[in-house]
This record gives sequence, structure tokens and C-alpha cells, in this order.
Amino acid sequence: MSLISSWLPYILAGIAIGGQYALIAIGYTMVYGILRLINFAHGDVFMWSGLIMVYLITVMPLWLSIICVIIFAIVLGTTIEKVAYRPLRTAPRMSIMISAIGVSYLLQNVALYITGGLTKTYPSISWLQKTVDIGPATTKMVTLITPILTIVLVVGLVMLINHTKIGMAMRAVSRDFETSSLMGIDINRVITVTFVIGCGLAAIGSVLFFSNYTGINPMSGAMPGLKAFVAAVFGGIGSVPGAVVGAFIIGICENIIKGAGWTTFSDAFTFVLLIVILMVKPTGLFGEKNIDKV
Amino acid sequence: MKPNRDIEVMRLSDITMQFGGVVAVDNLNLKVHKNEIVGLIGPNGAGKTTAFNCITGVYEPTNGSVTINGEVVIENYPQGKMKDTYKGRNQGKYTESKAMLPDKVTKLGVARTFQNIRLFKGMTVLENVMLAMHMNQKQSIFGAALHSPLARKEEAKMKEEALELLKKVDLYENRDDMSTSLPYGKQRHLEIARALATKPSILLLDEPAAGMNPQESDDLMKFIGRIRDEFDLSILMIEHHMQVIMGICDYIYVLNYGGQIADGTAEEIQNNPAVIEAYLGVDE
Amino acid sequence: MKKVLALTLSLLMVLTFCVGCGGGSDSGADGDTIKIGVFEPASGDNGAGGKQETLGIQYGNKVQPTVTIGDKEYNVELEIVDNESDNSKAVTAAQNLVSSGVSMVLGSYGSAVSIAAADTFHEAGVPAIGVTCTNPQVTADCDEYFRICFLDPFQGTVLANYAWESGMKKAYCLSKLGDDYSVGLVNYFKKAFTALGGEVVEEQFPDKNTDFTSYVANAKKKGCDVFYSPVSIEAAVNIIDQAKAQKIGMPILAGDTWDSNMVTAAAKGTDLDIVVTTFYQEGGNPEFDEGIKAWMEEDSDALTNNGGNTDLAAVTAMGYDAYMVALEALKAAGSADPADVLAALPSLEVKGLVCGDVTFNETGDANKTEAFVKKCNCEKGVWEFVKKQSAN
Amino acid sequence: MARVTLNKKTKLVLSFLGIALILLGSYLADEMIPASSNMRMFVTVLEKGAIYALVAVSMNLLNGFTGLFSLGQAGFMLIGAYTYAIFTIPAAKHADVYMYFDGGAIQWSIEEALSGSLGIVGHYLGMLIPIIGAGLLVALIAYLIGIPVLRLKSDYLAIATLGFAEILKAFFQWNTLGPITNGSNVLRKYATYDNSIFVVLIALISIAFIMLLINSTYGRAFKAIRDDEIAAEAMGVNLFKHKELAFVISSFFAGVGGALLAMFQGTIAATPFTTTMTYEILLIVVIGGIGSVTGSIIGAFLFTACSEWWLRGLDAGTWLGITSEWFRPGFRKVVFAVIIMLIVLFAAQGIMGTKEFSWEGLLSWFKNLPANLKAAPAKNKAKAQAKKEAKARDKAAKAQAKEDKANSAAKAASGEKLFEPLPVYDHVVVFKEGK
Repeated sequence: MSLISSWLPYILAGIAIGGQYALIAIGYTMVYGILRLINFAHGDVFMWSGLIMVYLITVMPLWLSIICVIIFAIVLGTTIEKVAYRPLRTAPRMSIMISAIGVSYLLQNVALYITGGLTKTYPSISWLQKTVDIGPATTKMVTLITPILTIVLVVGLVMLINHTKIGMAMRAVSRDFETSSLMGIDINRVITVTFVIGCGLAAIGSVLFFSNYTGINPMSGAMPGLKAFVAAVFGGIGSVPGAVVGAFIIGICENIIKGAGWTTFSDAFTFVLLIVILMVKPTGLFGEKNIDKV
Repeated sequence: MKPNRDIEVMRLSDITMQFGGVVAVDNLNLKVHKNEIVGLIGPNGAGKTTAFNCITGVYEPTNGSVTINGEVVIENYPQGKMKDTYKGRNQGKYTESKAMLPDKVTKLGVARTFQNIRLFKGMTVLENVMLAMHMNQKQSIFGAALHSPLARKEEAKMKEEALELLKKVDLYENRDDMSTSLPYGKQRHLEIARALATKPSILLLDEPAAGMNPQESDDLMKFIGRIRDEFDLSILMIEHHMQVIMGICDYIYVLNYGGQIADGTAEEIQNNPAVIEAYLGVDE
Repeated sequence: MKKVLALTLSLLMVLTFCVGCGGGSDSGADGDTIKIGVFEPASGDNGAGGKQETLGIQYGNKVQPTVTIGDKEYNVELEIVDNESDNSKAVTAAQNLVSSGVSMVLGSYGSAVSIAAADTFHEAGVPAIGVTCTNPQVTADCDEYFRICFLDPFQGTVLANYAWESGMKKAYCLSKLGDDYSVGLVNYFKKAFTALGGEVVEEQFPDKNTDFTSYVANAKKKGCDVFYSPVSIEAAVNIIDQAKAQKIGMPILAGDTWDSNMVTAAAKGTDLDIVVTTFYQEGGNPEFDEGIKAWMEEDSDALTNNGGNTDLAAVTAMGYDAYMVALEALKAAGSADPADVLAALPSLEVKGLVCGDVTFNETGDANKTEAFVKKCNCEKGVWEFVKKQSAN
Repeated sequence: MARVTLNKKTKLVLSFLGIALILLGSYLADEMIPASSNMRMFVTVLEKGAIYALVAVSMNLLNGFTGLFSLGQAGFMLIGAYTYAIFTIPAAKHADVYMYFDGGAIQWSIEEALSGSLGIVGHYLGMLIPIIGAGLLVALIAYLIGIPVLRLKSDYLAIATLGFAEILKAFFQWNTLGPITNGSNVLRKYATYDNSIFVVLIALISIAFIMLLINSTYGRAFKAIRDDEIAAEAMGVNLFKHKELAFVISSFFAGVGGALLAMFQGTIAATPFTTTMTYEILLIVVIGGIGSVTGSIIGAFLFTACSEWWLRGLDAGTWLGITSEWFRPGFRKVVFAVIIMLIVLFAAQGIMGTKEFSWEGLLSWFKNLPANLKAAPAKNKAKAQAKKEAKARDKAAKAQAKEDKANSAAKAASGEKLFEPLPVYDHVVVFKEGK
């Protein structure tokens, strides 16, 4: 009992952060599944969603600003795709990755300029930040909401992918880009929808994340973004449930590591996990193995 | 030059390649003798290129062995998950697992070309050929970077040999052109020249005549015969142009759906009912 | 492609030309102006604090825009450069100041960048006055570096004494990896606190970390009596948030960085117990307080840089003092030449400052013996003076 | 187009003259320009630019010439910087530097020992040996990391190397290693050069080595791997061995670059060696042209000069005499990021593409300049015309595509099979046991 009670706060924190990583990771895994691109800018879209909220809340009510934040993230994400990725679609893979890194650099620097480099405090959403007691642990409401909301959204997303026409198109495109385009699937539309879903979820993730960790600065998106990407690889890139499971595992492990006193290595640990999975099972937990065609 | 049927340079024994549940190559047995030109034909998806990949170490065959110059260099048997899902024959006949990476196979004297031409885009014609001689260099990386006497000697020799080779394949004039700026036919020639530069004893050609008109393929046929003689080679080639295959091959193997349906000389194959069925289908 | 190359090259030449012609003087005095360099972070981890410190300097410049050396009155111009709170950028930022011909340099907030820049100032022979960089290494090996604040060994001991006297026996110490300020303060606190008989649990968090859940949980798990975290304002805000969420149940103790209106804003409406040591207490010098507040109300940029309200941070007062010390040094030197200023500094004695008189000891540190202890009134969200605490 | 041709000897002489001029220039610049002069920034940019040029070229060797997208550069520089610093802190300063670790575990300095016994020669030797040592240690670590990591393909390799860089960073900040690394605190007071020529010379030699390597038979093997791994392997190139070679050599020079950076900065800590630093180096490579050594060098100097010197005014309020409210801290970086995005999107070749500097090219360019300038208006006109035509063609093609799509949709609707599916597997990670 004492073991559980002493570790409960860490596990709770881990589940919460895991859920938030999961919402970001879905964007990575879907984009990768379709474009084979690590969208390095995704973490910064997430950061920008948080930042915009800080400014929006001063002029409109909470519910409206949450909606606006989601719309903003979607617009930002799809614009990035149109401007920075689409023209390079036939270019070598390295170019499009460099473009992604460039966009990330730009988003961070614009944020730096606008905020003046200062950390902004996220508006408090009182019902999310209410303190609750769970057994021996005390935590915020958002800790409890996050996993539930994450799972609901993911179940919805999986249904969308498996049972709708656009979902089918997405699966087809992720399996075989060229053939599906020849089969009459509108690739651009599928990609746009992918970005819409990915960025929308990242925006929801940002509301949850920043309600929990309230400081936002231009670099706030970098680490969560990288960790979410690792989660996506861990779960098997291209697989939505895989990304979610990977995110929860990473979130919980990270907090247990901190609880065990290895705080210096809490970030590094995520990458150790990444390298181990790449060595042992490079396709991730739920990934499919394919074979190189010569 | 006549093939020497007493010397066997390469043998495939029961080569089977299974991907998941699909058997791409099913129990292929094939021999190549010295100075022989062997054809490997079959409809699309018959497993010809997969067989090439098994020989050159790109894939690890699921079952069977490859013998080169009398030595078993690749051997495998169904293991792990494959043990239960294996659909081919001769399970249990092979007990060793011997893999070889493509570069090692090349060093043993087996060179290949590719169905979809794979030249080094960022390099000139001459560099493409010189690259293929890289594996035989004795200079160390530091010697190479510091242009040591050995490195300079080797570099000069390499260049000389490469130019010599380019003359033989009629690409000398194009030596400083970028490889991708060559016309299609010449790219094919370059790919063969590049393979020859590795000093092979066996040359594997994957559809060398693809996309060529009758005149061009006729030239290619002569070219292949010529290089066999000049370089003292054995050749195993995949080809769809029946004219080419029938014209130069000493022996032909026919694959369909991974399986081997016939083998024999050109004449035997042309009259084989199974082959005719595979290519033309049968009237119901 | 050639065209692009040509374009770039010509651009390159034009730029070099422009910069070259921008003109620069070697003496520090250019006609009627004297330049004083402000070496502060405007972005990065210490951006918030750096801006508040710069505010003090700017206000000083507004109050006293000229200095009379000999018989001549010179305009004082501030040359402000952003060191980005980053050691690797600090060197070039410092070089930028030196190249623009400043007579002396003020700053920086955050010790690490000051340590990194010390060599540059040393090589150029330009004196620098640290405003609130409290790490001993800043002045230790650099004859050009002086400072007007107290040091970490002093502050750490003061905090340890305060904690021990308040009956705390076990302290949780949190510092940031690679941050000389917090690592130093934790270290000196640990030394003093264990010498008094206390017990210490020490942990560090990595760069860019915003998740302090586990650290607060660790402190609770280990049964500590006090949460000591002398870290940056950025981290402070997040720590307060988590402490509130998890009902930390122990006082939070911190150094001078936490003395900021952003901390009080975050703590407002909570039941936390936050105690800090600092250089100045608002109300210590009403005339200064009123003046600077009026200025901030007028100047919207200044207000934004102060975090949106006019609550005074101690570093702002220190910035003001540093500027005044700089002017006195110029007067004492009788010239704007960095070498003369450097020669005048050790024997300088400045009185009538906001945060107390300044004299320098042989290493160039200010002789300070007392620190202000303040406590956050979480109901109102303001700092309240507790006492003056000395090291002994 | 008239081309200038020079014989080999002339080129060699010119190159030697050029190098001598650069070295002399950097020596004199450091000696002559006083610290408080406006032009002093020139020396700072020269030093930092040379270091970044070396690191960028070493990254280009991997990314541009071998086709390995590695993002571990900052991590390797970190090790190089630390190794150099740890072994050159004078004994007397140890108590001061390692103040939280009782003076640290190492109580000697290579530089001090050598300059004690060999005088001025020992002083330079004492700096050179730790620099090379730093490179070698980094090379060893890269070798070990390479064994698992280099089997991965493109983006997986990128993310894995990036991960290793983060792990290395955490490792160097670990308190348990404090007596050696000083934990997360700064290392300082170590030996450093006294004239820019030192940095410039080492960077020059290193870059020359990489350039010669690229022009050797090994360089051809690297390029072959970049162009087509499978074909390279089929031509007898041992993929793993050559990737490992490129990785180790690139890392060696990243380590040397790290050591030089430590000397340049005067203090070193693990915190600034972030992924952002790697990204900056990558962007330098992109600006210069992926696959061009001279491009990387030009890119490095442009990057440092702009970010540290020329564009500073954009942060301070006045730039080139223009004063604007927009010029607040951070604006410089925004402008910079926009320029980089423009290059990535519209001039993907960078400044040099895959071309290299040559005396012939330079002289021809100058010779043809007047003619080109004269011909420029006509050329532009032709270009505009061509663009117009291309646009029209594009439009027609689009209409055609639309029609095709409608056709195939109709076909698909009627259940007709369009063609045999053609699998594309270029993105897949393939693991093969090398026995």
C-alpha cells in the first residue's frame, strides 16, 4: 500500500503527460504515415496554439477562445503544409525534412519576437486546474480529464480512419502513395485532412498541457514535440493506437525516472528508449514490416 | 566462344524465397557453366528478379543454397516464425544458415545490372566505372586523403583501366559527361561497363534490352556475345525480348509463379507446351 | 546560380562597407557622448529578469542623462545588447559592446553569461559592473569585473540561517542543470545548512523543463520541511503552480530572482508560504519608487518589460544603482577612457543609493553584510518585508 | 562564353598564395585591430566563422556527400569541447573551477606540462595535442554509436543521432561525473590561443583534409552510397564500413570544431549544445549548398557575420540607418529564419549547389561579367517569355490531368481494372544480419 501511495503521484502525472504527448504524437504518426516526413514543426504548432490562447483570452470568453485556438492550429498546420511541404513533394526526402526544420526555426523565432523572449503564463481554466484528491495524492483536475479525453478522441479517430471514405483514402495513401494517386484519390485533400486532424488534436493537447504546466516560451514546443515523435516511433510509426500506447509508456516512465531520483536523465531516457526500440524492433510495437524493393 | 560444360561456376539448389505467405521463388535449381550464357525468362511477377536478389545477397533466401565456383556461399533454411508458415519444399534438407552481403558476393566475382537502371547520378561516366574498382584498392583512407604515393599510383592505374574499359564499350567520348545525361541505350551500356569493372567471372544482367527497339536489341545481343568472349565471362540474364534470348542463350530456364516450369536449349523451350501455356494461356 | 552568388557577394561588400563606415571611436567618448554598455538578457531563460534590470538602468539614464567630467558635460548613451541568456552567444554579444566603444559595461542578470564574457572584457580592458550576478566566479579571476550586489556564499548562508532559525530540519534543494546561479546557491545553502545540523535532499532539472510535478512530489515523499529552489522566474512560475496543485504543505524558499511581480502574480490566491532574500524592499526609497512608477505608467514599452504592472523588482532598483555607480566612476576617473575608469573603480565610494552604499573590496565585490528577507502575501499578491538577515 | 583555363602549376601557386594571404590577413587583423574598434567584430566573426565552417564541412561530408542525415553534430562538439577544456585547465586553477567538487579529479594540464618543459613550442603542442585528442575521443564514441545507428535509414538515422546527442548532453551534466566534467557548471580558465591565425589554420588544414578525402577513391564511394545504396553495394562497396568511416571522420572534425569553439568562447558548459545548434549548422550547410565544401565555408561566414554582426541592428532599433519600431530584440532572428525559408523553398541549391570554388571559374566569371551584364536584359526577356510558356503548358497539363482523372474515375466506377498495382517501398527500414 505504501508503495502504491508513494508512487501514485508519479503515475498520475505520467498518465496525464502521456495523454498530452499522445495528442501531439497522433499528428506526427499520421503525417509520417502518409508523407514519410518527420514534421519537425508540429511541436511548434503546439507551442503556438498555447501562445495564441494567451492573447485570445484577453478579448473573448473561454469557450470561444478554445474553438479559435483549434481553428488557428488547423489553419497554421495546413498553411505550413501548403507553403513549405507541397512544393517539395517530389524533391529528395532530405530537402523536405530540412524545410520542416526551417519552419520550426521560423515559428520559434517569430514567437521569440512576439513574446519578447518572456515566458507567458497560460490563462487559468478554473475547472481544469481545480485540485482533487485521489487517495493519498493531490493533483489537478486536468490530470484526470486528459487520459479520458485522449482515449475518447483516439477511439473517434480510429473509427474515422476505419469506417469513413476519407479514412479509407488515408489508409490507401499511407500504404502506397503513387498507386492511390493513380487510382483517383485526391492526395492533396487526404494530406490536408491529415494535417487538420493532427493540428486540431495538438491544439486540444496544448490546452491540456499548458493548463497543467502553465509557462509558455518559444521553446516550449520543442521537447514535448520530440518526445511525442519518439512515442510515435515507439508505438510503430503510422499506427494511431501505437502512438497513443507509446506516449503513455513514455509519460509514465519519464515520471518514474524522476521519482527514482534520476532527474538528470529524465529527458535522455526518452531517447534511450527510442534507440533501444530502433535496435530491437525498428518497426515499433505495432508497426508493420515491409521489405525493400530492388 | 563455346561454353565449357565441364566447369560449373554457379549453382542454385532449391532456392525458395517466401515473403510472409507469398512464395516468390519456389524451389529454383539452376546451373551456370563457364562461358555459358544462360537465360531466365518468365512472365511478369514470375520471381526472376527475386532470384537475382537471392544470388547477390540482397535477400536472404528462405530455403536452399547458392554455390559459386564450387563453394557454398549462401545457404538458409526456414527458421523462427517461418518454420511453421513455410510453404515450399525441401524443408529440412538444409541445416546451415550462411548469409552474405551484396558487396561480398561482388568480391567473389558475381556482378550485376539492374532492371531499372541504377547509375550514380552525381558522378560522371568515368567516375561511375572507377567506383566499381574501389573495392580492390589497397590504399588506406588516410593514404587516400593525403594522396600518398600508393594512392596516386592506384588512382592513375584505376583511371587508365577505366578508360580502357570505356573504349571497349564505346563510351570513351562520353567519359566526362554526367551519367544521367547519357541517352537511355548508353546508360545500359554504362551499367554493364560498371559491372565489368568489378572484374567478375559471372555477370547477371536484369533485362538489358528493356525499352529497346529491334535494331538496338540486335546490337545489344552482339555486344553481350562480345563481352562474354572478351572478358571470359559466364552470363545469367533475365530478358523479355524473346529475340534476344533465343538468339544468344546457350541454355534457358523458365519460371512461372515462382516455380520452375521448364529448362533446356532455345529450341527445346520454344516447343515446350508448358511454356507456351504460361506465355499465351490455353484455350478452355 | 552564378547570379545568386554575384548577388550575395555584392551584398556582402555593401554590408561590410556600411558597417565599416558606421564609424566607431576608440576612446569611449565620441564628441559629446559617452557610451555605457548594457549587457543583459532580453530573451531566453533569464529574459524576464534581464529586462527588469535593464529598466532600472534605463530609468537611471532618464533621470541623469548627462555626466560632467572635468568641466565638460557629456550625454550618456546606453548601448544595449541581448546576450540571450546563452553562454555561447554571450562572448560575441560582449565583443559587440566592446567594439562599439563603450567606456564601461553594466550587467548581466544571471551569472553564467557574466562568467563567459569576463575574458572578453578582460582582454579589451573594459571595466564591467555586475548588477545582480551573485556567483563568486564572476569577479574571482577578472580584474575588470566589479559588482554592487552580495554574493552567493553570503546569500546561501543567509537563507540557510533563516531556514534553521525558523525550525526547518530537512530541506529539498532544487537547481537547474547548467545554471551557475541556482547550482551555486544550492551549494552554499547546503554547506551552511548541514553545518547547522540540517539535512538536505538535492535534485536538478534539465534545461527547458516545465513539468515540476515529480519534483514537488519528491519533496513531499522525502518528508522535507522546506522547498528551496533558487531558480529563474520562468521555472518559479511553474513550480508555484505545481506546489499549489499538489498542496505542497511546506514553505518555499528562494533567492533574489524570485523577487519579482511575476512570482507574486502566480502566487496570488494560493495558500503558499514563499520567502525570498533580496537586495531591496519597495518603500525603502519612496522618491525613487514614485519616480520609476510614474515613468513606467508613461512608457508602455517599459510597462510591458516589467511584466504588465508597476510592481518594483529589486533588480530594477539595483539596475538604477549600477547606473549611478557608473556615473560616479566616470566622474572619479575624469575621463571616458576605459582604462581610467578601471583605475578609478577600486577606490570608489558611492553614497545615497537606493539599495545602500557601495564600496568595493579587493576582488571587486561590494561590501554588503545584510540581505532583506521578504515574504509573499498570497492574498494580495504583494511582497512583505520580514527582516534584515545577516550571514552570522 | 569565354572560359579561362589555367595549368595545374598556376592553380597550385594561386591556391598557395590565397591560403597564405588568408593566414596573413587573419594574423594581422587580430594584431592590428584594437579591441574597441568597430571593425574588431571582423576578428570575432573570422574566428567563429572558421570554426563553424569546419563543423559545417564535417556535417556536409555526412549529409551532402555520403547521404547520411545525421543530427548528432552538437553532441559531438560537446564532447570535443569538454575533452579539450578538461585537459588544459592549469593546475592552480582547478580549485577555483571545480569549486563544487573539491578541485576535481584531474590535477594537471597537458598544456602546462608541455610549455613547462618545451617553452613556446610546448605551449602550442600542449594545445594541439588536446585538440587532436578531443577529435580522437569523439571519433571513438562515434564509432561505437555508429555500430547500431548506421543500420537505420534516413529519418530514423536523423532522430537516433539527435537522441544520442541529447543523451551525451545529459551524461556530461551528470553530477556523479562532476570531478571530471564539473557537473553542469562551466569549465573555464583553460588554455586558449592568442591570435586568430591559430583557429584559422587548424580549420583550414582540417577542411583541406576533408576536401582531399572527398576527391579520393573513398570520396567516390561515399558519393556512390549517397546516390544509390543498393547499386553501390552491388559494386562491391561495403556499406557499413564506408558509412562508419564517413561518420567517424565527420565526428572527428566535429570534435576538433568543438575544441576550437571552447577556445573561442573561453568558457564551456553543456547547456548551449542543443539541437538548435545542430539545426543552425544544418542550415549553414543548406545555405551554402548540400554537397559543396566551398558552399559550406561561405555559408558559415555569412551566417556568423549576419547573426553576430551585420543584422544586430535589427535587434537594437536602427539598422543601416533605418529606424523602425519593428526592430526589437528577436527581429534579427525572424529576418534570418525567413531568409532561410526562402532559400529552402526557392533556391534549394543554396549558394553553390554542388559546385566547388575554382580559380578558373572565378576568373571566367570576371572575364564574362561585362558581356553578361550587356546580355542580361535580353536574357531576362527570354526568361520571362519562357516562364510564360511554361505557365501555359502547366495550365494545359492541368486540364489534361483533370480529364484523365475523370476518365479513370469513370473507368473505376465501371469496375474496370486500371493497371497492376506497383508497390513503392522506398521508405522502409530493412534489417539484414551481416554475418
